[in-house]
Amino acid sequence: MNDSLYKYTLRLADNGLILSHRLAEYISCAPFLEEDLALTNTGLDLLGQSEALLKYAAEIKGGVDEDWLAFARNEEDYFNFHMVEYPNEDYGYVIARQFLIDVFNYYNYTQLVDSKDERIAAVAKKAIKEVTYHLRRSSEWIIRLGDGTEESKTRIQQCLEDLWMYTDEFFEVDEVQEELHKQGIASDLNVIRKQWNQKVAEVLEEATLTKPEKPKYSLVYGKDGGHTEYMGFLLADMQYLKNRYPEATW
Amino acid sequence: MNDSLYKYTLRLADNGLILSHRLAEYISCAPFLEEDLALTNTGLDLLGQSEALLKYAAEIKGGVDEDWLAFARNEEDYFNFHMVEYPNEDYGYVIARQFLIDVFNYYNYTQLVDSKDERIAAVAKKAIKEVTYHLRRSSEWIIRLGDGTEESKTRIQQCLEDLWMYTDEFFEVDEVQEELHKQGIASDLNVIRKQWNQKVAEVLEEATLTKPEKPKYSLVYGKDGGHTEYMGFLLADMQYLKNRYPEATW
Amino acid sequence: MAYDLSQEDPKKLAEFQAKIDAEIKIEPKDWMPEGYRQNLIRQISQHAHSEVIGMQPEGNWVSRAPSLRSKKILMAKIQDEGGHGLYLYCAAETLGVSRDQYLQWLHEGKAKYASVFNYPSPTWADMGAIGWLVDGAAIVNQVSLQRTSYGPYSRAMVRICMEESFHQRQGYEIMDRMMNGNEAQRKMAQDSLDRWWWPSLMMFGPHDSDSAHSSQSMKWKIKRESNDDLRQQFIDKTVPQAELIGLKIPDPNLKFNEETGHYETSDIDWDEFWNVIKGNGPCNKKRLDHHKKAHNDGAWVREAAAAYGLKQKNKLQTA
Amino acid sequence: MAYDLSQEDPKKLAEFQAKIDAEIKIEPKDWMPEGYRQNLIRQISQHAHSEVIGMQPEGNWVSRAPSLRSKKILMAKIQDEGGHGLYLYCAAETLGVSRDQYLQWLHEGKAKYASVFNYPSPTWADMGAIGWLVDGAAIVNQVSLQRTSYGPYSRAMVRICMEESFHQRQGYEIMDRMMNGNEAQRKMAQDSLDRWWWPSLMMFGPHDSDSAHSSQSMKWKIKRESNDDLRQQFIDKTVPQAELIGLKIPDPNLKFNEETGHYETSDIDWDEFWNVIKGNGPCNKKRLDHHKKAHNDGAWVREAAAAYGLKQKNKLQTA
Repeated sequence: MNDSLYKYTLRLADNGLILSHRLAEYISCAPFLEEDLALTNTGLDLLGQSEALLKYAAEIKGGVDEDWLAFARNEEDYFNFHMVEYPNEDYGYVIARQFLIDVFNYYNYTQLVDSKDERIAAVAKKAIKEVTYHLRRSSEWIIRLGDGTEESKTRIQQCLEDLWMYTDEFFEVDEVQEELHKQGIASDLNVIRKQWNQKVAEVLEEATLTKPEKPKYSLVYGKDGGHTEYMGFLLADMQYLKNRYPEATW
Repeated sequence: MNDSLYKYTLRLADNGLILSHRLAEYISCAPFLEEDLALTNTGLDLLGQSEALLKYAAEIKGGVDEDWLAFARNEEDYFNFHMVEYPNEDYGYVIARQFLIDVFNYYNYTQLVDSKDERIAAVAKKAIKEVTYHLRRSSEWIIRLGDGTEESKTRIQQCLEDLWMYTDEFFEVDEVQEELHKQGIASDLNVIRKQWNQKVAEVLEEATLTKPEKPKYSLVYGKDGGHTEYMGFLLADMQYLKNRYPEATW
Repeated sequence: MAYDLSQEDPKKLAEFQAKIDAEIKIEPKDWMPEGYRQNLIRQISQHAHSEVIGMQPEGNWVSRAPSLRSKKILMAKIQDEGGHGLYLYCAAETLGVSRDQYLQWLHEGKAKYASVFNYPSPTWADMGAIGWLVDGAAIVNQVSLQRTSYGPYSRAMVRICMEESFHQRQGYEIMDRMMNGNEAQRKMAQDSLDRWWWPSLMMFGPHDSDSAHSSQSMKWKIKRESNDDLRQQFIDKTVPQAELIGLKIPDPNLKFNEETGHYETSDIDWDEFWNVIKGNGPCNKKRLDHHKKAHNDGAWVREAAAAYGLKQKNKLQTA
Repeated sequence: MAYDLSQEDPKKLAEFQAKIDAEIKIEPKDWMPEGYRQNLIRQISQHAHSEVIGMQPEGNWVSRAPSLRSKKILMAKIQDEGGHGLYLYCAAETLGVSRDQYLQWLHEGKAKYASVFNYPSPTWADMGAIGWLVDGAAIVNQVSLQRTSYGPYSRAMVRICMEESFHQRQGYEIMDRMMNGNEAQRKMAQDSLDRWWWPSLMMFGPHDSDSAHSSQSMKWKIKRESNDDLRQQFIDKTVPQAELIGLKIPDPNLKFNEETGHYETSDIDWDEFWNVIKGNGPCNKKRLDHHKKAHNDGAWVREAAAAYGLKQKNKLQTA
């Protein structure tokens, strides 16, 4: 098995899988109906991207299917960013989390459209349209909340401050990333870091918000299977039926 | 197997099992350290009572042990009150839930001390000391909050209003209860209802709180395996390791 | 609350009734008796609230959906229901009442939603039962409402019916798969049918004889078929579907009447029916509290959007 | 921050040092140099905060404890730690600072807690590793502190040590059972040791050479043994325990030195050590936010208890 390609594909897949799970949990909780539908839509897009990538990872690994990967792995075998594990404390966290990820997804898929790996490139080609829309939507909301009322400015600023420490992981380059980048399969995270910083700065400026500084915060990131304490409880729900009836199909 | 005795024993056991679980979840969240320890103590008492009753139920059923009963049953095979499933929304709900249950436990165990079933009587003899203390403690808190500040009065009144609908189930008499009561094994819920109403009225009066009226609210109660939607998520956590590693011992 | 028609201008009333009898749709701008407007305000807003509150019992399982496919289908289904809610709120607003006002009435307990959603969804099989039975009953109702006399409501029904039948098939498919699964899945599916069968029959409302609104709204063709007829259609369609996949309808008196060609069932437990309608079902409080909490927690977001919108408008005007 | 002893009255300082050298306990009422008081204020409050914050990583698994027995043991253990926190807050208050003030310093980031609790507890095996290693390291430290010169702190240590050893045995038992369990349990136990080994060595603090407080507090016998000695004691005790149940210490350079009779290890990753101390560990923010939230959410309860207490007192006086 190509371990690096397997892990890299799961890193992309698990971000979509876990973030779409958080968005699914938020169904019927949004500030108004139209936004509830829009967030569910984003969740469906991410789940679709994730399913395609999980299918590919299952083929690379062999002997398992995408449902096994989605619902049966041990916690340390999931490779999503810590950011997507953060709970839906309130709408400010949901949209700030979304925005910080959307900016990354946009630049990451923009590069992956040209990935030497056709399967990843194919997913990127479909995803780029979706994440472009996601980015426009969440940027608009950051601007509305930043430049809306005193209360919304204070709250969204605090959400960005609280989530900022999770952004460092987006750009961590390790041997897996490097190896696959050299082969033209993976994206160049250093380029993306600059683009990301620039885009975020633009939006925050228009939103009249200040850009938090970025403490390096964790020793083991989700990309290497070291998760936050939120993950275990998320998996307890997500894996419940698979754990309880391992052989059943639904 | 004596179905009625099995079900009646589980009704007593599961109230302790699920309420102690909610108290365990509240560890490190109480308003101050002494109260955190006191609530954990209550949880330990209830878990101890539950374990003894689960052991007995396992013997009645045969072929299983108390851990299987605690961690492996289907949701509809748990027979606890809906009241104990209510989440720890804040301290007001935790202590109001505790008070309404403590009053019931006190009068219920007072009768069960004389149960014709020695195992149940033995549990009651041990439990009566514990639940007497629980009742004194939670009554004092209802009085402190009722007659404390304007804010605490309003909040604890609302908690009692919200939880009141769950009290009806305490006194529901069905064939199981009737059959075992006739055999001198189970308690007389009609007597307990009067004692409960009287004690609750006393405490609420001293707390300068008003007694909510009591809508009959559910069609299928926990006592018959029909649970609130909180139960599934509670079991997803509680059963996680048992579901994932069914054969493992810990 | 029947409106006193005698107050209405008899000439206009006659013209209005003529249009109804001639199957001409009544549009928002047209004249209508106050009773007609109030009847629709109550019915369309209740329908809209039902679609939105109906997102909760299914949202209860979306985080525990057992496969990627079933998770996608359930998320898309709940999203559709929210979309139906939007169509219906728009239709309801054409009667001169704002969505905020409708939501306020809901929160004050002055407006209702379909009381079938006051039952809990404790197992995954309920995602099957809700799709197959609850959406199934809703479809029978909504197909009939496609011919309702009020234009916006009728058009909303046409759009909703297209998506709704899709949901029913998905629900039935979950039950079918479970009945072909292991012992635990079959038991879970049958248990779910046992819990949802009677509540879905109750969705059609009381017998016509004791339905407060029925006769007047039949006269105004808001309602095109009686509660009992619609219920019978649903029963006749659904019983064979259950038997096809090995599910047993929880009614010992259920039998097929050769002459009438209809299934006969025991009567509904009307005590339970009125008890849940009055607010004493298992989840009445939870559903409404959840909706209120989401609405109240979101106030700061709505206010910000409004404030931002105003700033942009002012900028445009002064630019 | 070393206090300028030259400001102190030399005669009193000499008497004070003589008592220390003669192993006579210093009591709250006794004279003490300001540096001694401040040193203890920092150390005892940090110790108290650590016991309370330490409830969180274990509280993380109490709702997923896999057996009735392990759930009871874990609940009782966390309760003990809370009780230790109480002893220590009382000892710390004898230095003239209230618990509220200590909590405020914690919330403002002016006071610390043991940074080992800034590591996450992602698996049940961590309940074993935390009991066996983290409590194990704490015991080595606290046994030594039983002979600390400040009376209240020493007495608190004696009580805590009795309960703490019990916790270590429970933690080791969890690891032992898992190493005798299935493949997944063995892997989970080894993975947990791999994550907690170095953080537990870090609990003893920096090498004495670069420990800001060490020398002065040794002179005042607040601290009776050096960081490195205590660490060595812990290593020598713990390595054989690991090997006994088939666990492998995650240190390729670990070897037993026959002459010295001590195990030698690789050096600690001091970058990680200072990084986590500075606040950049995985759970620094989560632990503190959790503690602040519980404290702030409980304000209304504390205020009510105080208000009620006042009313009762007034009633007594006027009665």
